[in-house]
Amino acid sequence: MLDPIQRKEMLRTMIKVRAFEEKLTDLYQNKAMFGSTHSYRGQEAIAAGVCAALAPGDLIASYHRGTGHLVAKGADLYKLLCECMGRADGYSKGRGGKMHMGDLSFGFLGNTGTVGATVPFATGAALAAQIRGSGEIAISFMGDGAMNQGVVHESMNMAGLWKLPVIYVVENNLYAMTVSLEKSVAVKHLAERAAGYGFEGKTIDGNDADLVYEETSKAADKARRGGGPTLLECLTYRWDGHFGGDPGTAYRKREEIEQWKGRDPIRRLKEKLIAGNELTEADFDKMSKAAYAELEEVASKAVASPLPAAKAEVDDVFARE
Amino acid sequence: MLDPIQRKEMLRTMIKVRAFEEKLTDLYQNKAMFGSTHSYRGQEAIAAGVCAALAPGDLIASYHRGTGHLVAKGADLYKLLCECMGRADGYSKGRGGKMHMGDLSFGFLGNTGTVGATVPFATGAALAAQIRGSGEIAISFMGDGAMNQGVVHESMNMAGLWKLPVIYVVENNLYAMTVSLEKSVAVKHLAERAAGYGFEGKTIDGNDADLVYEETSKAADKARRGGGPTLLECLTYRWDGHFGGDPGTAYRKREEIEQWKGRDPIRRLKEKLIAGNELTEADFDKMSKAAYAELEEVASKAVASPLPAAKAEVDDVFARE
Amino acid sequence: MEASGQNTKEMRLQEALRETLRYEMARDPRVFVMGEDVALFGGAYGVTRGLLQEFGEGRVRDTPISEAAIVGLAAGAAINGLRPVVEIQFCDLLPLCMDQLVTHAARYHYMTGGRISVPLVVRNKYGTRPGGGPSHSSCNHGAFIPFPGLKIIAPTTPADAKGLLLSAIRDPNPVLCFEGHLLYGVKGPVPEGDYTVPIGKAAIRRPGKDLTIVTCGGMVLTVDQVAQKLGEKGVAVEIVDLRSLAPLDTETILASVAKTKRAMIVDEGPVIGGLVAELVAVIQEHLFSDLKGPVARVGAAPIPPPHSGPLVDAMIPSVERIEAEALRIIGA
Amino acid sequence: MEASGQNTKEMRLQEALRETLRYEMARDPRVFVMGEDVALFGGAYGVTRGLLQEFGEGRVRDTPISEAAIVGLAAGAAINGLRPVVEIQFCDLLPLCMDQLVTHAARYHYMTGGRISVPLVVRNKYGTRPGGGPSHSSCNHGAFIPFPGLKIIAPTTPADAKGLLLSAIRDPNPVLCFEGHLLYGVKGPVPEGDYTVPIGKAAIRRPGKDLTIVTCGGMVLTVDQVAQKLGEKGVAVEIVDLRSLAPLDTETILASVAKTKRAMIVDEGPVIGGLVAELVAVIQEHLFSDLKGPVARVGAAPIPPPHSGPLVDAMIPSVERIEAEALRIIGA
Ligand SMILES: Cc1ncc(C[n+]2csc(CCOP(=O)(O)OP(=O)(O)O)c2C)c(N)n1
Ligand SMILES: Cc1ncc(C[n+]2csc(CCOP(=O)(O)OP(=O)(O)O)c2C)c(N)n1
Ligand SMILES: [Mg+2]
Ligand SMILES: [Mg+2]
Repeated sequence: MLDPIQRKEMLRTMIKVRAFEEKLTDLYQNKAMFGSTHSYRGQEAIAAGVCAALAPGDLIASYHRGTGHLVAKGADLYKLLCECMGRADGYSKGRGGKMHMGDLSFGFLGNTGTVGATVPFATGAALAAQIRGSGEIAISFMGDGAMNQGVVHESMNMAGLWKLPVIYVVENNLYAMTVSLEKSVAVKHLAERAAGYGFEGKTIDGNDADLVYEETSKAADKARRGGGPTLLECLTYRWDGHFGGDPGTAYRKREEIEQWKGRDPIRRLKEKLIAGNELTEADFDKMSKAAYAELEEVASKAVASPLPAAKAEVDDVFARE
Repeated sequence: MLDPIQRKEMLRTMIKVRAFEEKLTDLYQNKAMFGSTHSYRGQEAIAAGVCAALAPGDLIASYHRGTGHLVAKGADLYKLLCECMGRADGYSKGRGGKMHMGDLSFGFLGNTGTVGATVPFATGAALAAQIRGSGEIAISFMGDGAMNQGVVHESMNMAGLWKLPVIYVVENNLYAMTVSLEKSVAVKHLAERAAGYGFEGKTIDGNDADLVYEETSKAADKARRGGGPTLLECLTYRWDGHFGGDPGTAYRKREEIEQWKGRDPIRRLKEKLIAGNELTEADFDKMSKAAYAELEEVASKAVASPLPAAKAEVDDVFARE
Repeated sequence: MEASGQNTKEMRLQEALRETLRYEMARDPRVFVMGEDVALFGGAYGVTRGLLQEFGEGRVRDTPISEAAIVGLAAGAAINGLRPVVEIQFCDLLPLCMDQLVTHAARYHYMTGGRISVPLVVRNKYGTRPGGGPSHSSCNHGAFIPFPGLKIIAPTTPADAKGLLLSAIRDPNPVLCFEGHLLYGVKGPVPEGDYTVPIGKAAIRRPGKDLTIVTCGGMVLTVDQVAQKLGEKGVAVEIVDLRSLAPLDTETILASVAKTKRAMIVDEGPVIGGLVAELVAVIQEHLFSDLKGPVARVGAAPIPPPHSGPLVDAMIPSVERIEAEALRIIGA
Repeated sequence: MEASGQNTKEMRLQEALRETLRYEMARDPRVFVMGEDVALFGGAYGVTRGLLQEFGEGRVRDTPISEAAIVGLAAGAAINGLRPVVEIQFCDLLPLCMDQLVTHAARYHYMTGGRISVPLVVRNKYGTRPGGGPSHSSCNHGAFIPFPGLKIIAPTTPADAKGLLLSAIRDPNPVLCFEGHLLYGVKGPVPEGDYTVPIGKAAIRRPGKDLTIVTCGGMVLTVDQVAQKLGEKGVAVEIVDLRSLAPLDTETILASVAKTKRAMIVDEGPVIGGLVAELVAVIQEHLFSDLKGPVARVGAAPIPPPHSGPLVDAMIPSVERIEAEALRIIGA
């Protein structure tokens, strides 16, 4: 269990994650971005809880709904926002956009827009750690939909076979784009598949940051001790549509959306902390204001930042080293 | 349970399957073929037991170790042997060889040399049966190694999701080429993976033809009644090397090979029938002689048959219909 | 065949595709549709909207995110007598189902000695544009032509979208259909009723005597702007819209170049290898001595498709770039 | 660099590859090997034989039959600092890992703004021959050149096998290495010690003034026979062995053709699209006015690789077919 100060940090992270998503949505609606967004609102407890359990040298791989993971892992908000906006100062110099980044300086293996495609990357990074004996572990974030991609199956099998230090964090928000879980799989809990790969799978409440932290810590210890991978299926829900332009109501009932908004992961942790006399409403408001203020500042800087030059960077395709 | 006459037929099929494999090995050793063989010896109970449980309109898809399935499903031995030898009279006119054939006239969806590649074909054939309501079921034969191919995972998930009338027959002969099962998967029984797709998986003795027949019949009834797929993991062993040139001893212990030869599926059924006074040694010898004699005759005809003309058949790449 | 006196209706390319699917599904019970988000939602680009309601869950299926199995199951269903039309959400995902498509479905007819054919249509979207980025906005339509057994179409107009898709569904072979992201919304007259455009026939979009520009898909519209500007400068450009990338209509292409004696290939995709190089090779092979100069090629810069607008603009052939290149080879 | 006064040892190409892996694994602890049957068995073609015993299970791994994950995990390990060399048993299986290779590994350096690179080598065997058949004997080496971010090598001699593979392992980018099925057993002198051949440099295998034949891999040996026969007829053929398919050494190719003024491309793979078409396009682009005739291309017939001997013979360029075509364009 985290101590009060750490839990407040975790809360702060969740607020920051949400503030970032809301700012992105803003920018999208104001046509200040290229392409769209994949809002992480509603799933904040997973990114925050998982990253709170990691050591500095640990690695994460992300996916299309990835901005939350990056914020939680400690990305530079300015570089991140610039990339989302296709600016020259972005992590990828505007080449990748929000779905295509990577920077090992803060343990970020990368994300891509192809569902499931970074799962083998995280698994392979764990393989490198094992071969080298360097001790880091890798987190592979993915959506529920990724569980039906062939390469994810192949990767998990190899991870179980070789007891690789990787944790598969499946953010099950009940939908893959517009297709509901019942229309994607016939198994009740995705975590059950782990048995077929010879490692443990657990289905947990993904909106409880404390629980996500606890389970990630256990899995991380196990991985570091050579116990192999763990699959954590975190039940959650995305508050918004699949992407910026999608109201998300053509394939989801309003009641369902409201119900899940009632399970707000931020409010949950906040109330627990307040109940334990570890936080006051005032503290919370301060945290919030600070987070949103920071985003405002970063955003105004990003909005004023330059676009990349209109040139085909053919010389940057190959690494020179 | 099959009646005595049917069980004798099943035995006859197994003998025929083995006779065919031995003839192929002959021809390979006498350099009478292009390419190599993948001997099915030791696994005969699976092909014979499964096919004995099928209705005429049912379909099978096979793989590289496929000649046994074809013989059991009722392929024309001359066309089959010609194809293995790259002759013009072969099922594929010599274009495919033993790993690349297909002929719906006897319910054979086809095989290819890419591990796992026909699993979606069998699954899709079952989808067609479901959409059309035409009542046939599809058998997807595969080796244990195929269970680690992405497309097999994806296919099984869709079959479970849609309750497709398909049976996955996994011939677990403990090795994928030279890699043993323990070096390929961390799960004890491959059948356990079926749970992750929402259907039943069973691990059975694949050298017991009666049992294979029984389990296939049950699974077939279930599939016809709309109960969806079943995975039958049939434990077995290949007596010979992976392919013609491989003694199969560089990665397998001699004792292990001998042990499994002791579990000869043909002798097992034979002895059960004799014990039940449904067969005599004399009957068996007659069956054997007849089968081997037939192969001799077919082989001499195939050996004398023409090779395809040396022309690039560019006009046959596209179907004209 | 071609729209001869048929009544036409004005509609978007996206609607033309939808109408074609409706038309053929109503006519032929063997046709069914499958893909991610195609049923309840009606497809990521709305092409399959309404089909679920009209034809039911049996023939209009949402799938898990499993591209290889989507194509593989469709091939299996085709082998067993149906006529699947599957949607792959964008061409960047084709490598995920490439084995099923090029090694199995496309080779099946030949490799079974002609005993089995695989009537299968794989629809997909392509096109590099701002905001797409490295995994969502490729142009790999030209990369599939080396693989035998695959037919490839890329309609430009709503009418061709209908005619080519209808031909594709009725074709006994696997057909890969590339739909331009920016073309879905383009309107045009579409012949009603049973209208097919033969696969393997290109179209002359604009006649001209001075220079042949061979292109396809959305680039046809860009090239048309170039042709207009050049026309004003007294240069008559003939535009060949390929419509089919495999098989290629070399007859029409060569006839045009034999006349103009100058050829330029323009494509959204990379110029290296693939379609563009093939067109250059075919033309110089047959018309070397007639050509007044080398066959020019203008295409995407050899980089992954970037996210940011300015980078995309620099990657994809613009009216200006194409015009400049055209003037250069004309020697004007 | 090139073998200058280095001691050489006679060995098979297969051994040269093995020695290179041993050499670099001993020198660089980041290098490891992974693939189907590569450890205990030493590889389907014996290339990795003995590595397990010498370097242990950690760095020499047998894998399940999971091509996509083999390449994907290798890419992940490369991102995290290692230097994986994976074996894909034959090129027909590359479509199974194509997404990981071309959409992700190859684009990663560019798409991460240069922050991450993916030093990865994917070895694989190619070649159409009797008995291989439609899923086991393709020649798709030419089909990968349209994809940016991927380097591609195809050694012909044992010395090049060593020099190119060593360069590939040390290259910070993904490199696809095509090994000719029929070349594994071919012997030749191999420089000892630290010997690299730069990726992107072709080799002149035989000087000549009358005709340039550009080819690669096993076809170099076939073309050499043709050159000998033509030599006796007084036609001096210059043979350019590409060695690297991406990037292409256009400099060497163009210099040769500028001299001979006649060019012919010969390849085991399909002539349509891909490598062959690209070579034709590049040459006519730069040397149109110097050329005495169109660039000729001789390659595999556009059919799936068949199983039976006579069908294979008819598909793949033979000495006779290449010679006849050469004489035709020479006008002799
Ligand atoms: C391999 C692949 N197929 C299809 C798509 C199109 N697509 C983008 S996101 C998405 C749904 C992903 O669902 P899930 O994995 O549950 O993640 P979520 O969006 O719910 O967070 C789809 C189908 C894609 N990007 N990649
Ligand atoms: C996708 C793929 N990868 C690798 C190969 C090379 N290969 C041919 S058979 C084989 C082993 C197959 O093992 P299994 O599936 O258990 O079938 P078995 O040979 O044991 O009957 C391998 C690796 C292949 N043909 N296809
Ligand atoms: Mg989801
Ligand atoms: Mg096996």
